[in-house]
Amino acid sequence: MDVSRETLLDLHHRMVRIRTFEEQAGKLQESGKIPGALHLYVGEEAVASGVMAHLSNEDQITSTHRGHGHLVAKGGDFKKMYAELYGRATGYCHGKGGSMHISDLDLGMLGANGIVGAGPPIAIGAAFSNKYRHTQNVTCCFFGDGASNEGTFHEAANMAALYRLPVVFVCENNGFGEFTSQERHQAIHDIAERASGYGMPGVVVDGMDVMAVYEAAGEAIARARRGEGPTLLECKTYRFYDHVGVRGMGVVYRDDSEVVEWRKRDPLPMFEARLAETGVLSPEEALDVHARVLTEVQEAIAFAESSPYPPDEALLQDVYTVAAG
Amino acid sequence: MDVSRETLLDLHHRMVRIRTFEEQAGKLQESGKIPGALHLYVGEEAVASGVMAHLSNEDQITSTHRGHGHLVAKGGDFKKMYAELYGRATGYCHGKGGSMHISDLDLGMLGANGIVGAGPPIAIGAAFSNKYRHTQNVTCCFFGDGASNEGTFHEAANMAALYRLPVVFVCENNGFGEFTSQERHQAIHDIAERASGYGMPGVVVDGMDVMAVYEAAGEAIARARRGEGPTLLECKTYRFYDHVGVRGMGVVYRDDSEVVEWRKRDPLPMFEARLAETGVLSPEEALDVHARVLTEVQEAIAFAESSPYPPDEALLQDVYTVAAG
Amino acid sequence: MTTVEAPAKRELAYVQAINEALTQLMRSDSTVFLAGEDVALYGGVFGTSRGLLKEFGPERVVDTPIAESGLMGLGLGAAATGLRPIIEIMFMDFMGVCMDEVVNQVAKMKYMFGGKATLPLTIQTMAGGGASMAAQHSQSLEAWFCHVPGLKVVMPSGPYEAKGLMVSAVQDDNPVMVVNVKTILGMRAPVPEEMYSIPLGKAHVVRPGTNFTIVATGRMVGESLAAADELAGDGLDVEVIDPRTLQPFDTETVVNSVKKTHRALVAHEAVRFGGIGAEYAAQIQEQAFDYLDAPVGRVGAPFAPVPFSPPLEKLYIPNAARIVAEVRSLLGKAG
Amino acid sequence: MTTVEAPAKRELAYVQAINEALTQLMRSDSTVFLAGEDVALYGGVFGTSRGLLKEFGPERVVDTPIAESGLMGLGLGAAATGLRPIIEIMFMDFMGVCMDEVVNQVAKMKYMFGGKATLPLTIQTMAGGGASMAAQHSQSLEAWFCHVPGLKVVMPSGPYEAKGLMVSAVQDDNPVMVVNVKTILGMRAPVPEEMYSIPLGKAHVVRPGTNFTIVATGRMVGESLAAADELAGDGLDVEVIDPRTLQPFDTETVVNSVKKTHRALVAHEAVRFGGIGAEYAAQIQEQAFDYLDAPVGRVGAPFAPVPFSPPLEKLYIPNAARIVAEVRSLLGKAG
Ligand SMILES: Cc1ncc(C[n+]2csc(CCOP(=O)(O)OP(=O)(O)O)c2C)c(N)n1
Ligand SMILES: Cc1ncc(C[n+]2csc(CCOP(=O)(O)OP(=O)(O)O)c2C)c(N)n1
Ligand SMILES: [Mg+2]
Ligand SMILES: [Mg+2]
Repeated sequence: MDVSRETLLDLHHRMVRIRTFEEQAGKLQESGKIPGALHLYVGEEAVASGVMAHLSNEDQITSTHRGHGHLVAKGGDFKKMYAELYGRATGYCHGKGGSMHISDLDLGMLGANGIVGAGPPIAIGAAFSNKYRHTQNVTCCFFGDGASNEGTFHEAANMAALYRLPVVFVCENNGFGEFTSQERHQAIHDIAERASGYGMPGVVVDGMDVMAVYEAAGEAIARARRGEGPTLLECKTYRFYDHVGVRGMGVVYRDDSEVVEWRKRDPLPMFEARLAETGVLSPEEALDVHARVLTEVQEAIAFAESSPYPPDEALLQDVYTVAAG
Repeated sequence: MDVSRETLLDLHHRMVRIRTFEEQAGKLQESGKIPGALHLYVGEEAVASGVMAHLSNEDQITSTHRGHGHLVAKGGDFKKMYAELYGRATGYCHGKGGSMHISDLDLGMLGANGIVGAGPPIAIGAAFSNKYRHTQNVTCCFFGDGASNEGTFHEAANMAALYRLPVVFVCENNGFGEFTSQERHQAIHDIAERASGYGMPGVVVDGMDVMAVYEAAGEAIARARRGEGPTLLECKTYRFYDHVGVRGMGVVYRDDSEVVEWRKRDPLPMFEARLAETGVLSPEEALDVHARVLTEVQEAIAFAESSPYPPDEALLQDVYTVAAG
Repeated sequence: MTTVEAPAKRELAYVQAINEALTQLMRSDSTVFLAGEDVALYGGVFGTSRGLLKEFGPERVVDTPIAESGLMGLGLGAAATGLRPIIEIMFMDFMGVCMDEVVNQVAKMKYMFGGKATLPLTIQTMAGGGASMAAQHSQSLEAWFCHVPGLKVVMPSGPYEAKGLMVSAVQDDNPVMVVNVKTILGMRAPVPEEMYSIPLGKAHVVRPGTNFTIVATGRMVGESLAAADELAGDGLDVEVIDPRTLQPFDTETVVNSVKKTHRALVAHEAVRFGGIGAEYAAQIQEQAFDYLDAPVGRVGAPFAPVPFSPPLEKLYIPNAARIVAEVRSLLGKAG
Repeated sequence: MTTVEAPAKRELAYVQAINEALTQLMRSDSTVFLAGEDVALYGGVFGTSRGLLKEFGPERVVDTPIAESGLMGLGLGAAATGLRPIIEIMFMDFMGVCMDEVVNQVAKMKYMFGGKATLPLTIQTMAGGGASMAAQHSQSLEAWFCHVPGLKVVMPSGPYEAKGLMVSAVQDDNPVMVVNVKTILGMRAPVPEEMYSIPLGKAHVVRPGTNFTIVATGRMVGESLAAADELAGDGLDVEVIDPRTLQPFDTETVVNSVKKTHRALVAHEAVRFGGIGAEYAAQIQEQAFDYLDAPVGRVGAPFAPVPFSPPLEKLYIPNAARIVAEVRSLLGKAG
C-alpha cells in the first residue's frame, strides 16, 4: 500500500510528540514536580500513532492507565496535558483527574482509566452510539495484554461481534501486566487467537513498526466503517521504562538484556531510518521536528507550572450536572 | 471404547433418576407445593449423567441455577433434595437455600448458584485446592451457553489453563440463555471455539447421547487427573421445558416445532433403545427401573411434606462459623 | 410534560406504570433506548418492557447477552456520546457483577473529567424479598449506591411514584438508579395518563401526623401506613414520609417533621446494620437533637442473608407489625 | 500463639508488620497460601509480601493474572475445600470487579448451604487517599462490606493492629476482609515478635478520657489522638476508641464510654454520607440517648470522588483539624 508523504510525516510527528512528551513527563516526575503515578508510553509510540492517524475527532477511543500516548496521538494539547499532570486548574480535567484520568471528549478521547479492563465496555457503548446515530464513526479500544484476562474484555468483545459494532480492539501487548510477564499470566502467545472465539477476525502486527500498525489498523477501521463489525488487532510492543515511572533496568521481573534487545527495535529511530532511506525526511529534518516539538513541550511545561491550582470551591463542583437555570 | 454393562446400567439409572425427580418437581411446583423458581433439567440428563459417572465424592462440581440434575447425578439424596425444595428443616440446606442453592459438600457438590457465571471461579478454586493438596481429584464446572458470555468464565478459563488446573469446563449448550437463543447472544456456533484462546483443548459433543458425553468427559477428566490441565467440553443439548417451571410450548421465544424436533432425540428413550438392541436392558427391565425410582421419589416427597419447617431460631444461625467452645 | 401531584382517576398496576413511563419516554425522545437481558423479545422477566420491541424496534429495545459489565459499559459509552440509555439490571442482587462500571466509571467519569462529561444514564433494577427467591435474588442494596458520590438513587413506593420517578430519572442529566420493588409490582393506584415527573430530591408526606414521624422507603411505605392506622389506636398521630429519592436525601422535610413530632423511626427492607436508615437516623439526631424526646428508631432486616424457606423469609422481612412494635418500644424509651 | 496487649520494645513499620504476620502464618499452617497480582515475584506493589516467594515457593505464593473475579473465586473454592487462603485485592477500589464473588458467593455460601460450608478466607486490601492517586485508587469502601451479613471487616490503625488483626483474620473460620491504609504503611510502632492475635469484635480504648468520646477508624485514629491533644487545651478530656473490627462492631465498649462522657463523634476517612459512621452514630443515640448532652457528630470525606490535585485532595481528606472543629461545634450545640 502506498502511503502519501504527508501521512508518513504525520505518523513521524505523532511519534515524536509522544516520545518527547513522555520523556519530559518522566523527568518531571522524578524531580518530584508531578505528583501521583505516571505510566509512560515510551517504546509503544508506533501503536497509538499508527491507529490514530486513521481517526477524526468524531471517532472515539478508550484508553488505559497508560494513556498519555493515546491522547497525544489523538491530538491532545500539550499545555492542557501537562497542566493536568501537575493537577492545575488549566488542565484537561481541571486537575481533578491527573495522569490516570486524562481525557478530552471533544477529541473523542473517552479517558485514561485507572481500572484495568474498564475500557472495552465503554468502547462498545460509544460504538453502539455511533451505529444508533447512523454515523460512520469508529471507536478504537486500547487495552493491554494484562487487561485481556479481565472479564470485561470478554463481555465487550462478545457483544461487539454479536451486534457487529464499529469498534476495533487494539491490544497493546507489551509482554507484561505490571511485573508479570505474558507467559506468567496467560497460556497463549497470540492474544489475537481469542478473536475467533467471539466471531471476529484477529490480526497480529509488529507494534514497533508504525507502517505495519498503520496498515493493519487502516483495514480494521475501514471494515468497521463499512459496518462489517469489530476486529481484534494485537500489536506486539514493549515498554522501555518501568511499569510506573522511569526506571526500567535492573528490575527483578525482566532482564536488562531483554530491554536492550527491544530497544534495538525502537520504533522511532527505525522509522526515521526508513524515512531517510526513502528520502522522505533527512536526519537533519528529523532533528528539526524533534527540536520544534521539544520547544512546544517546554512552553507547555512552563504554562503548566505557571498555572494556578483549582480553587477550593472546585472540590464539590462537577460531581453532578446541574440543570441549567 | 467398550463400556461395561454396570456402567451402562449406571448411566441409565442416573438419567432415570434425574428425569423422574424433575418431572415430579415440576408437577409439585405447578400445584403450588414448591415455592420459588424451579429451573428444570429435563432433556439435558445425558450431560450430567455422562460426566458424573466418572467422578467420586472427592471430585467436586460447581453447578448452576439449573442444578437439580447435577446433584442427582452426583448421588444426591432424594429426601434431602425434595425437603430443600419444600424449604423444610430436613433439606440439604435446612431450607435456607432452596432450588437455586441446593448443595452437598460431602458429595463434592459445591452448590447450585443463583448467579449466572458464578461457578467457574469457584471451580478453579476447588481445582487449585486439589492440586495444592496433591490429590488426583478433578473439578467439573457446569455452565450454560448464556453463562459463556460472562466475564467470570473468561477469567477462570484463563487461570485454569495458565496453572494447568485439574478442571473440566462442561458447557451445557441448550441453545438459550433464558429466552434469548444462542444466535441472539453470541456470534459463534461452537462455544468450544473459545478454548484455543485460553490454550486448552475444546471438544464438541452430542449432549443428547449419553455415551458420547461419557466418552468425551472420560478423556477430559483423565487428562485433568494426569495433570495435563483443563478442557472445555461443549455438550449440545436442549431444555424441553420453559426456562423457569414446566410450560415450554407455545412460547414467544422458540417454535414448538423446534421442541418437537429435539424431543425426537430425547436422551433417555434413545439410550434405552440402544440398551435394548444390545441386550443390556430390555424395555420391561427399563420400566422396572423407572418404577423403582418413582417409588423412591414418592417416598422422598412424602418425607419432605411431613418434614417440619426450620424453627425461628434458624433465621440467625449459620451466618457465621462460631468458634468451637 | 408537567408535574402532577394530585392523583388522577385511572388506576394502573406498578408494573404497568413503569411500562407506560418507558413507552412515553421513548416516544418523546429518540435518543432514549432500553437495553438489558430479555427486555425486548420477552418484554422483561417482570413484564416492565412488554410491547416496547413491537413499537420501537430492535435498535431501541435491545436484548443483550448475559454480560452485565458489558451492558453497563454500553450504557455509559452511549450516554457519554449523546444518547439517553436505560440499562436494566434484572435483579438488584446482580449489581455485584457490574459494580465497577457503576461505581468507578459511571459515577465518577464526570468529576474525573473536570465536569466535561454529561451522563444521562438510567439504571433500572428490581429489589426486595418475599418471593421465595433466596439470598441472591431478594436483596435491597440501595445503601451501597447512596454512599457513592455521582449517583442519584430513587425507590418508588407505588405506581404513581414508579411512573413519575422513572420519567424524572430518564430526563435527568445524571446517572440515576431506579430501584423498583418486585413484591409490589401488582399494587394498583391512580396514575395520570400524561407523562409527568416527580421532582428528584423531594420527599413526600404520605400521611400527615403530629406526634410521630416514620420515614419509610419502597415497600415499607405501605407497611408504615398500616402501622400508622394501628398506632392511631394508641392515640398516636403518625406522620409517614416517603423520601422517594434516597440520594440526594430531602433532609429538610424530614427534620422539619421531627421538630414537630419529636419522635422518629426509619423503616426499610434492607439489612438494618449499615442500611440507609443509619444515615437518616444520624442526620435526624444531628439536626433535631434538641427536639427529640426519644432516640431515632430503625426497622430493617436482621443481620442474615435472605433465607429461602417461606416461614423464615416471612420472619426476615420487616412489616407493619414490627414497625408498630418498634414505635411502641421507642415510646417506652421516651425521655 | 498468645494474645498480647502490652506493646513490646521492637518497632516495625506497618508494612513490615503485615509482612511478618503473613510469614508467621504461613510457617505455622501449611494450608495458608497467598494469591494476588504481583504478590510473589515482585513481593506486592506495597511490599507487604516481600520475601514470601523465596521462603514458601510458587505453590503457596501465587501471582495471578489481572482477573479479580477469578482470583476471589479461587479463594472461595479453595477455602470451601480445606485451605486457608489469603486473597489480595491490590486496591480496595478494585472490589467492584469482584463484588459478586465477595458479596453473593463468599459471604452467603455458608448460610445458603444451611451451615455446611466453613470458609476460612482472608481478603486483604489497601484503602485510603492522600497519595495523589485520584478517584479510582483512593477510596475507603468498608461501609459496603459491613452491610453484608457473612463478612467480618477489620481496619488496622497501626503496625501493632496490622499484625495482630491479620493473624486473627487468617485464623478465623469466616471470611474476613482486612482493610489496610496505604498512607500509614510507613508508620512505626512497637510490635511483638511472636505471632499474636487481636480478638475480633473488641474495640480498643486508645486514649482514656472522661468527657468526650471519639470513635475513629484506620488513619483517623492517629488524627483523633492529635485532635485530643489539641482539645485538651480547651479543658476537654477526650477518650479515643479504635473499633479495630468494624464488623462485628463492639457496641458495648463504645456505648459505655459515651454513657460516661455524654458526648461522641465518629471519624473515618470514607465519604461521610452512608459511611460506617452513620451506623455507629445511630447505635450510640439508640443505646445512650438519655446520656447524650449533644448530638453524635460525624467526620468523613465530603460528597465527592477523591480529586487528584494535591491541594484539593488535602482539602478532601479528614484530619485532626476537622475533628477538632467538629468537636468544638458539637460543644456549641450541647443542650
Ligand atoms: C481492576 C484492576 N486490577 C489491577 C489494577 C492494577 N494495575 C494497574 S496497571 C496493571 C497492569 C496492566 O497491564 P496491561 O493491561 O498489560 O497494561 P500495561 O501496563 O502493560 O500497559 C495493573 C495490574 C488495576 N488498576 N485495576
Ligand atoms: C449475573 C446474572 N445475570 C442474570 C441472571 C438471570 N438469569 C438466570 S438464568 C439465566 C439464563 C442462563 O442461561 P444459560 O447459562 O444458558 O443456562 P440455562 O438456563 O440455559 O441452563 C439468566 C439470564 C442471573 N441469575 N445472574
Ligand atoms: Mg502489558
Ligand atoms: Mg442455556
